[in-house]
Amino acid sequence: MEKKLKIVGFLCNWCSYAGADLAGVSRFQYPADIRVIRVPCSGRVNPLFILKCFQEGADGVLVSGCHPGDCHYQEGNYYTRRRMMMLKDLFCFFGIDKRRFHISWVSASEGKKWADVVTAVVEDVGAALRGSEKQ
Amino acid sequence: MSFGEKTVLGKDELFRILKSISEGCEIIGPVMEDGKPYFRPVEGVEDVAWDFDTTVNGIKEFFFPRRSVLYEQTNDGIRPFDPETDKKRIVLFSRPCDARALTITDRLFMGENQDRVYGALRANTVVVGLSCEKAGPHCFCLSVGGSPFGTEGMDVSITAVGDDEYVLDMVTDRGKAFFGNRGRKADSKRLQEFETLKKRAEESVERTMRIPKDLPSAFESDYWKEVSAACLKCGVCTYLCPTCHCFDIVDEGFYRVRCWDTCSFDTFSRMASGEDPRKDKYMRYRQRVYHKFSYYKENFGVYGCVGCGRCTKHCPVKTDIVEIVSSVDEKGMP
Amino acid sequence: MNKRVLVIGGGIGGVQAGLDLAGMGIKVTLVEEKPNIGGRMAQLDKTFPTNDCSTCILSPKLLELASSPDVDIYTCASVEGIVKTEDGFVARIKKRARFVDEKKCTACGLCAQKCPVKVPDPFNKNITMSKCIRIPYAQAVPAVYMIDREHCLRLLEGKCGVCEKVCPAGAIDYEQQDEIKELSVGAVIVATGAEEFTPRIRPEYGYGIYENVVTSIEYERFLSASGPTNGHIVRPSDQKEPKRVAFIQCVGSRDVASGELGYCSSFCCMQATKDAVVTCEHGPNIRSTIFYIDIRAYGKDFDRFVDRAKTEHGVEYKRSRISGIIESPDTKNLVVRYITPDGALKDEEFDLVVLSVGLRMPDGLGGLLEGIGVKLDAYGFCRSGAFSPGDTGVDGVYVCGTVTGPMDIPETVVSASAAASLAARGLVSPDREPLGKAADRKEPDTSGSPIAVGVVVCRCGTNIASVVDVPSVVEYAASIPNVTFSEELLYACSQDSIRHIINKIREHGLNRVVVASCSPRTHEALFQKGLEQAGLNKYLLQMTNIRDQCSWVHRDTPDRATEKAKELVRMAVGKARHLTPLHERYSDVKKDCLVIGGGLAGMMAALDVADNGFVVHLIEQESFLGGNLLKIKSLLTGEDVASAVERIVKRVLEHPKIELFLNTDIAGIEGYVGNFTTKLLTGDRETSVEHGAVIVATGAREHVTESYGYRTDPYVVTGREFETILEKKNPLLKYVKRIAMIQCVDSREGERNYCSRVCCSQAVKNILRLKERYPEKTVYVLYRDMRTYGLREPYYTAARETGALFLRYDASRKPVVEKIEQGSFIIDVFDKILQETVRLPVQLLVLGVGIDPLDTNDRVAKMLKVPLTQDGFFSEAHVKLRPVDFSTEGVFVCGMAHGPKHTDESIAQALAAAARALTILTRDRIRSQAYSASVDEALCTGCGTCAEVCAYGAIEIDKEKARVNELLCKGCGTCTAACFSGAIDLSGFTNKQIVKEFEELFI
Amino acid sequence: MIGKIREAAKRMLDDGTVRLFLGYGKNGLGDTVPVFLKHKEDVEALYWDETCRYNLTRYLTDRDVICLEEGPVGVIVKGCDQKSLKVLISEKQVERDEIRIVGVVCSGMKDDNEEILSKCGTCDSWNPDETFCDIVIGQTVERKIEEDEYSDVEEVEALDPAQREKLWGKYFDRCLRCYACRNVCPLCYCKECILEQNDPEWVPPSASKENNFYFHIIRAYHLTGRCTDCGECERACPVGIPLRTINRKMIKAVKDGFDFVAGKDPEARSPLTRFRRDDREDFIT
Amino acid sequence: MKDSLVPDPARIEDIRNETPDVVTLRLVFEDRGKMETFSFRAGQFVELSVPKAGESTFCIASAPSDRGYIECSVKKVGRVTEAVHMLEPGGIVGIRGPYGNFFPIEAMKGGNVLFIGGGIGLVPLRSLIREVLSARSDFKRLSVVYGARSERDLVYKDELDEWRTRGDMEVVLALDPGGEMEDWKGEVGYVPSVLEKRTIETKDCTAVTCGPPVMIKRVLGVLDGMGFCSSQVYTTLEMKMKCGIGKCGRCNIGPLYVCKDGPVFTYERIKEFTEEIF
Repeated sequence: MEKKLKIVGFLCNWCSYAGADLAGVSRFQYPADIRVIRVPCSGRVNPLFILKCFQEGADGVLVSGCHPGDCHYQEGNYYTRRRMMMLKDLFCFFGIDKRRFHISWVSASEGKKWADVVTAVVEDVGAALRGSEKQ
Repeated sequence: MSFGEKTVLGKDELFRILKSISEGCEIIGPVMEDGKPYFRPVEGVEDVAWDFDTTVNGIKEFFFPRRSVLYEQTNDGIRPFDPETDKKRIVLFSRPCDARALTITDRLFMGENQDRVYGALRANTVVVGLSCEKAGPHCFCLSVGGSPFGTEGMDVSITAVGDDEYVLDMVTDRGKAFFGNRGRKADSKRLQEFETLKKRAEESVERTMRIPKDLPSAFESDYWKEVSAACLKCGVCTYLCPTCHCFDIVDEGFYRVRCWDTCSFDTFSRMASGEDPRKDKYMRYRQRVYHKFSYYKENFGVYGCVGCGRCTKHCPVKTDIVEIVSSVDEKGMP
Repeated sequence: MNKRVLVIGGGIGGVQAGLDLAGMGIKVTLVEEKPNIGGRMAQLDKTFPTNDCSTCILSPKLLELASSPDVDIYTCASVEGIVKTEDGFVARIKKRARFVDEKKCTACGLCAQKCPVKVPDPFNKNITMSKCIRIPYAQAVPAVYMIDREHCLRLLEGKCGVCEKVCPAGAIDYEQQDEIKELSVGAVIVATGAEEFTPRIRPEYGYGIYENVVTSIEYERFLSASGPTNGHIVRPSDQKEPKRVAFIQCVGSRDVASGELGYCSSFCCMQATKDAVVTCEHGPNIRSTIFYIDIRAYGKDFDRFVDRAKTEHGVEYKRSRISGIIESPDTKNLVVRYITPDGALKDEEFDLVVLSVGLRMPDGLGGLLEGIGVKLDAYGFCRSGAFSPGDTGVDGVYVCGTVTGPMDIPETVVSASAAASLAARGLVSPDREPLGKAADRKEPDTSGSPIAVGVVVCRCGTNIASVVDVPSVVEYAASIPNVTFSEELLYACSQDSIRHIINKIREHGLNRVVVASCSPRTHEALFQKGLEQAGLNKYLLQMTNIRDQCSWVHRDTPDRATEKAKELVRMAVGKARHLTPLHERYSDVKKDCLVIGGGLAGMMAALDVADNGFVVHLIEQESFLGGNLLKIKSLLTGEDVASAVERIVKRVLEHPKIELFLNTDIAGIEGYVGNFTTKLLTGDRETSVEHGAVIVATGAREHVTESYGYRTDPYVVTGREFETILEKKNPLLKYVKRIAMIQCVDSREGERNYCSRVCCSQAVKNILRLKERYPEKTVYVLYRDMRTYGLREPYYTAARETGALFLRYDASRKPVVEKIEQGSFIIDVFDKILQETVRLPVQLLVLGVGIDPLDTNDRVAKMLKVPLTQDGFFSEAHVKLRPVDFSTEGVFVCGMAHGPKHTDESIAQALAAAARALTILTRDRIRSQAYSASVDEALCTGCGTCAEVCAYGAIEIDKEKARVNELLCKGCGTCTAACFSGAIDLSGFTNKQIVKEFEELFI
Repeated sequence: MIGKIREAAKRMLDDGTVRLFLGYGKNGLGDTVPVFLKHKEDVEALYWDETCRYNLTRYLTDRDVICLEEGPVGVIVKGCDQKSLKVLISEKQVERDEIRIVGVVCSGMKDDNEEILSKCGTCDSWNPDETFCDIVIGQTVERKIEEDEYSDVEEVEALDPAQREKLWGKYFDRCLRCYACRNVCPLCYCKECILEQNDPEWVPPSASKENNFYFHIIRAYHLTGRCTDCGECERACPVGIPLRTINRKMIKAVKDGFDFVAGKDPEARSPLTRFRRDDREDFIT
Repeated sequence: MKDSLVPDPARIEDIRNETPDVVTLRLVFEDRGKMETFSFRAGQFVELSVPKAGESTFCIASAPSDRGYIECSVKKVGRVTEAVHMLEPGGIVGIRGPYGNFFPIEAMKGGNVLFIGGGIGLVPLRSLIREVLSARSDFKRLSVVYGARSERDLVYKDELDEWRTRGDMEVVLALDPGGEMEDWKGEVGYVPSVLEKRTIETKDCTAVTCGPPVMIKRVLGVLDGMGFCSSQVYTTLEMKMKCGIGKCGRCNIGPLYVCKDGPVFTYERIKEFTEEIF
C-alpha cells in the first residue's frame, strides 16, 4: 500500500478488541493503517464520533463489535447495527463514498478475521480515495 | 454627483460595456437559482439577471463573508490568510438598499481598527447599482433614509428609463475610472423622465416604519416578550439582513475563522461560565431591535437598517419588524 | 480453629491456591524454596494453544499475590517438618539467608553489576553466566537480590564485599543467618510440583555429550525474549541460527524400558508443538520436525492448534521411535536415527535437537509427606482417589498440581483452586465478621495541578522492541505536550518496573500515566494497582496496545509500526489529559450460590460450597441426580462408580444447606455478581432465588453417530454401551469372538474438530475388563493417536500386554466397514506397519464416539451473558489461568459443560469452581466497577431514549430527568450513543475523552 | 370553521381549562402568524385558512414561551401536526393531560403561489384523530389518498455517488447555518443542541459546504425514525434546500428497514431504540 | 496592514497554580520589541488564544509597572480556559490587545481607595492594587475586602499575605458560609454582608469592585446604602466578547460596548441597563 491511510477503528472491548489481540498473539499480519480506539461496547460508538473522524480528516472509519447475540452487554450491538445502517444509508444518500465507512463483527476468537477485515477495509478505503482523486 | 454627470445608454451598449469592463474581473450579480434570485459569483455578464425581485441574500456576504479564515496557527507561528484580492471584483446590479448597507457597515468595519478582510474586499470591488423601478411588498427603505433610486454605496448607478435605455450615474471617482466616459450625456427629457420614474418608485414603497423617538424608554416593557413569542430564534432575519454584522471567532483545527453569528442564537452572549446577560428570547429580540434602531444610530449616526424587508419576508413565522417597531410608541411604552 | 493455611510451593499451583484462599479472607503463608515465586511457568516463553506470553499472563497473578495483605510469602525457605496438633498443624519452616534485606532492596541491580564473581545462571538452566549476587529474572517476585552463598568471596573467604559498598539502599547483610520458624496453621496445601526428567540417564540421546542437544525447558529459555539469547534461537555450539530443529518426544516418559517413568507427562506434545510453531515464526527458513509416538492434543482447541502448526507453519510431525542421536564432529550437526512405523531405519540431520523431557517426582519430598501420614504411589506422586481429588487421606493436608501427577497449567490451576476449597472448610462461614478492609486510601487531590503525563513504553523483551523503534517512541512521547516524563522499560509489567513507575510518579509528580505495551484487557489491572500504590486514582491510567495490535501484526513494516506506535501514544496521551479520578461503588453480597446441573460436577460443586457453610440452590432439569455418571460402571483406575454415585447423591439429598430443585428449568437470570435473582420453573410453579454466584455444571452428552451403521445393527455399539454389555455379562459376549474398537468416530475432523479426551481411556478400560474375563477374545483397536495421557498411560501399556491389537489409521484413510450380515463385519484398514490394507473380520464394532455439548448451552450462555466456544462448550475467561471463571464476574463453570473430561477432572473442576464462588460469597460487599453512565441535567430533556436502550434497566426517568442506578449500570455506553442532546455520558469513556483520543491522530 | 375555533378557544380560556391558547392569526401584512392567547377577549385574533401551515406543536416545548407545568395549554393541530404531537408525547416532552388539543380538519395547505403543498397531496390524515384530540372542528373530508412513491428520494438515489455529492454540495453551499430548519422543527426540542456544544465540538459553527454536510447529516440522523414529514424545515429554509427530501429519505429507510412510521402511535418510540435479532446485515463488512 | 484580529505570539514564562481551577500565566511576547512597547493600564484586558481551542477575554492581572511581562489569571470554565490549563511553560499563546478602558487611577490619587473583590474577580483589582502600591504615597487609606467560596479558592494567596502584613493597607478576607475550615481566622460571610458590617468613610473614597455578577449587584446596593455616590463607584464587567474592538456585536450593554467603552464603568453609567448585566 503506497499511500498511508488514517483509519480509525472503534472496537468493543470484549469481542473485537480481544479479536485484534488474538490476531497479534497469532501473528496474523495486516496493514498498519488502522488506529484503534477501545470502547466498552460497539453500542458506545456515538454516530457523531464517526462524523467527527471524517471531519477531522480520517480516510476511513471502522466500527467493530461482537457478533449479533454475542454482545457482552446483551444487546448493545443490535442498536449499533440499526444506527450504523441508518448512518451508512445517509452517507450514501449524500454521495459520500460508502467504502470509507465499515461495520464488522469480529469475535474474540476471530484473530484471523480481524486481520482480514483490516486488510479489506484498508483496501476499500484506498480504492475510495483513489476514486475521488481521479475525479 | 450632479445631474450633469448622468449619461444614457442603450441596453446592448450597456451590456457590451459591462462585458468589456468586467473582463478579468470576478463578477458578482443576481442570478436565479431554483426559482429564487440570489447574488452569486457568475461566469460572465450574460449570466446576470436584469430584472429581478429582491434577492434572497444581499451583497453583504461578498464583503463580510459567511466564513473567512483569519490565519493559520502553525508550529512556526501565525500565518495570516489574505482574502483573495488579487483580482478586481465587480458587483453588478446591487439594489440601492444593499449598496447603502455597505455605507452602514463601512462605519463599523472601516473606522477605528479597520477590518482587514472587509477593507480588502471593499477596496478591490466596484459596486454597480441598479435602481428599483418599483418597491417590493416588504420594502420600507424610505423610512430609514434610503430610496429606490438611492446611490449611496454605489460606484456607478444604473437606472432603466424605458425603451431599453439606461441612465448611468458615475457616483464615485472609482466608478468613473472604472467605467470611463460612456454613453451620451443625458438630456433634460431623459432627466425629467428619470425624476418621474424616481418619484413613481418612491411612491411604490408601501410600507412605513415609524421609529420611536425614545426607544430606550421602552426597554423594560413587557411588549418585547409579546412580540417575540413566535420568534424561532433562528438566524434568517439577521443573516439575510444587509447590515447585520455580528460575528464569531472560532478555531477550526489550526485555522482561526471568523464567521457569522447572530444575536438570535441562544449561545450568542452566553459565557463559558454559563452566565448569560441575554438569556431569554425576548432579550435577544429586543437587542436586535435596539441595536438597529437605537444603539447603531447612537454610535454611528445611522440606523442599522436599510428597509429591504428581507427579515420580514423570509421570517419562517412572519415576524414583522415594521409593525413591531412602529407599534412601540403605542403598545410598548411602560 | 487456626485460620491460617500453609501453602508449600510457589509455582502457579501454590500461587493460585494462595490467591483463592486470600480471596476467601483466609490468611496464607506460602513457602517457596527458590528465591522467587512463579515456578516453572516463569521459565516458559509462551503457552499453548493461544501462544500467550507466559510471563505476561503470570506476572499479574504473582503481583496480586505478593500485594495481598492476607498473604505472607517466604522465599528461599523450606518446610522442614509438619506436626499434627489438636486444631491443625505446626510447621517448621527454614528460611535460608539471602544476605540481602528484603525490605531494603530496591532491585536496582548495582550490586550484580559490580559483583566480580560470575556463576552459571540457574534460571537460564546454566546456559549463561550470572553474578554471585543476582535476581533470577527481571520480573521476579519478590524483586529482591540474593547472594549465592556457595560462590560469594565475602562469605567464603571474607574478601571482596563490593556489593555492600555499592548498595545504595544498604540492603546487604553478610551476617544474616538462616532462621527456623514455627508456624501454626489450620491446613496445609502441598504444591511443591515435580521436576523435569534428566536425560543424562539416557545416553543415546547425547544430552550432556553433544552441545546441540538441549532439553525443552532450556529451549524455552532460548525462545524467551528475556532469556540468554534475548529470544534469538541459536545453537549452543556456534551461536548460529539453526535451520533444522528436531523435537524428540517422550524423553523420559512412556518409557517402560527405564522402569520408573511408565507414565505420560501430558503436556509435552503440546509444548513441542508450540515451540515448533514459535521456532518457525522466528524465521521463514527454519524447519521444525517433531518425532513422536502419539500426538496427545486432548485439550480444548489443541487439535486445531496442531492442525495449524502443520498447515500454516509447516511443522513436520514424524511418528517414529528414536534409536539414537549421533553428532557429526566437524559440523556439530546431529543425525537423528529413527525407526518409521513400517520398520524402516532412517537418518536425518539436524542443527539442533530439543528433547521433550517429562516430569518426575523429586527425591526427598516423600519424607515430609510421609511424616504426616500421606501415602505416595510407585512413581512418588501423591495420588488421590478419582472421587476425591486433592485429598491425601490425611485430614487437613491437600495436594495440587504436578505433585499429584503430570498435568499442564490449567489443570494445575484447577487442582489448586480445588485444594483451596478443601482447605477452606471450617475456616469460612457466611456470617463471619467482615474482614479488615484495606483502609480507604486518601488520594491526593490532583484536580488543581497541571496535567503531568508520564509515558512508559514497554519493550516487552523483544516482543515490541524488535519491530517498533522503542527509543524513538520514547523520544517522541517526550515531545507531546503535557508529557513531563517518558522512558522505556524492558518489561513494564515486572514488579521492579511497577515499583519503578511508582517511584517516577512520585518523583515527577505525575498525575496521568500512559503505558504503551500490551493489551489493557490483560494488564490494565496490574498497572492500575501500581497507580494506586503511588497514591493516584487508578483510573488516571491509559494504556495503549503497541504489541498485540502493533509490533506483532506489522512485523514486516517496522517503520510504519513505529509510526503507528507513536500515534497510538499520542492518542493515549490525548485521552489521558482528560481522564478524571473515578470511584467504585459497593454492593452487598447475597450469600447463596446457584448451581445449574445435578450431574457429578454440579453435585460436587454444590456439596463443596455447602460444606463450607453456604446455602446452595441446586437445579436439575431431570427428575434425578447423577447425570452421565449413572451410565458409567467403573473407572479406568478401578473405582466402582455406582457406589460412589449413591454416596454422593445421598449426601446431596441430606445436606441441610442444599436446596434441591429437580425437574426444574431456569426461566431467567437477572442481576450481577453478588446480586443475582433467578427465576425457576418447576412444572408450572415459578419460584425465584437470590444468590451471589452461579456455577454452571450443565454437563454434556455422548455423541450420537450415524457412522458405521450404528443404530441399525445391535452389534454396533458405543464404548459406553459396551461397558454395560461387559458389566451385565450380556450373552452377546458369548457369540462375539472378534471385536473391533474404532476410535475418533466423527471426532477430530470437520465440525467436531476436537478430541473428546475420554474415549481412548474408555477403550483401554474396556479391553482390560474384557480380557480379564475373556482373555481369548480378539480385540482390534483402530485409533489415530492413543491419548491415555498422564497416569493413564500404564493402563494402556497393560492393555497392549493383554494381546489386544492396536492399529493406527489416518483421518484420510478411515477404516471401511463392510457389513456381511448382522453381527458380522469385515473392516478394511490400512496397516501403517505392513503398508497395506488388511481385512479384519469382526462380530462387534465398538465406537469411540466422543462427547457433544448440550444444545441448551446457547440459552444458558445468553442468560448469563457468557460466551461459548466454536464447538459449543462454555468458554472460560482464560484457557490457562482462569479455567473455571467467566469474564462475567460471579459466574463459574465446571465439568463437561466446559469440555469433555474424566471423572476426577470434573470433580477437581467442580471444587475449583466452588472455591472461586467462595471468593465472592465469603465477602460481605463487593466493589462494582467505576465506569458508569451519568446525566448532565442541564442538557437532559427527559425524553427517555437512554432508558429505552438500557439492557439493565439502570436508567429511569424521574421528574423529567434521566437518572442512572450506578449499581445496575454496566458501563456499556449504549445510552450515550442514543442521546441526542449529549446529556448522558459514560465515565472513563466520555464523549470528550474519546474525541480527544482520535483528534490526536489528525494533528 | 373559524367561528367554531374561536368559540372553542374562548370557552377553554374562559372556564380555565387552558391558560394559554396557541392558534393562527394574521399580522399587519395579512400574513399568517402564530398567536398566543391568554384572554378570552383575544380570540377574535384567531384565523383559519389554507395558509395556516405552521406546526404549532413546536411551541409546546419552547421554554421561553410556554411552561407546561404552569397549567394546561390549548393548541390547534392539523392532522399532520398531530403526528408530531404524538412523537412529542411518546418522547415525554408533552404530557397528554397538559394540553387540550383542538384538531382542525384540513383540506390541504397552500403555498404562497396558492398551490397545494406537496406534502398535503400524500397526507393520510387530513382528518385529525378523534380519539386523540379533545375536539375536532370541521367536516370530515373524504378523499382518495395518493400513494407516496418517494419519487423525490428515488430521483436522488438514482444518481451516482459523485452526482449525489454534487447535488447536495450545491445546496449545502447555500446553507447559511441560520438553523431555521432546526428551530422550526417540533422534534428539535433539546435544551442545548449538540451543534451548539463546543466541548467537544461536533461541527464547527461556520457555514462552509463541508461543515454544512456534517450539520445536515446530524440533523437528518437525529430525526431518523422520528420525523413525521411535517415539512416545516423545508418551508422555513430561506435558501430553498430540499430538506424534506433528506428527511423522507430517512423515513423511507426506516419504513423499509424497520417497518416503522413515526407519528402514528403516542406510545411508539423511534426504531433506533428497538431492534430485531434478524435486522438487515447486508451492510456489514 | 496589521489585522486587529491576528494576535501576537507570546511565550509562557511561568505558570502558577492559584486555586484548583485558577492558574496565572506569565507571558512574554516572542517579539521583544512588542514586549517593550506593550503598554497598558490597570483594568484593561487582552484576547488570549490557544491553537485548536479558540480565543477568550482575560483581564491583565499584572500591573503596568510590572515591566517585561504580563500576567493573566485563568479560571477553568470552558473549552478555551481548559486548553489554557493544559498549557506548559514554554508554550505559545496568542495575545491581542490591550483593549478596553481602565481604572482612572489619576482621579483616585489623594483619596482613599476601597477594593471589593470576589473569587476570580480579584484579577483586575490586583492589577490596580499593584499599580496603586507602586505609588503608595499618592493615596491615603487603602482597604481590600476580598472573599471566595473557600480558602483554597482565594487567588494570589501569597500576595494577599504580603498586603496584609505590609502595614499600610487593610485587607479583609472572607469565606462563604460553610466554606471555612476550623483554622480559618478571617471573616465568614458573603462579600456584600462582610462589607456591610464595616464602617467606611465615603468621602474622598473611590470604591472599585469586581466579582461574580450577583456579588457586584449586591455590593453596588451596599455601597449605595453606605452613601457612596454612583460616580464614586467603579466596577469592571464581564461580557462575552469575541473581537475586543467593538465589532462582533455581542458585548454591548445598551449602546455601550464593554470591550470599547468598558470594561470599567462607573455605577452611574450602567445603572439603567442592570437587567442586561445581572
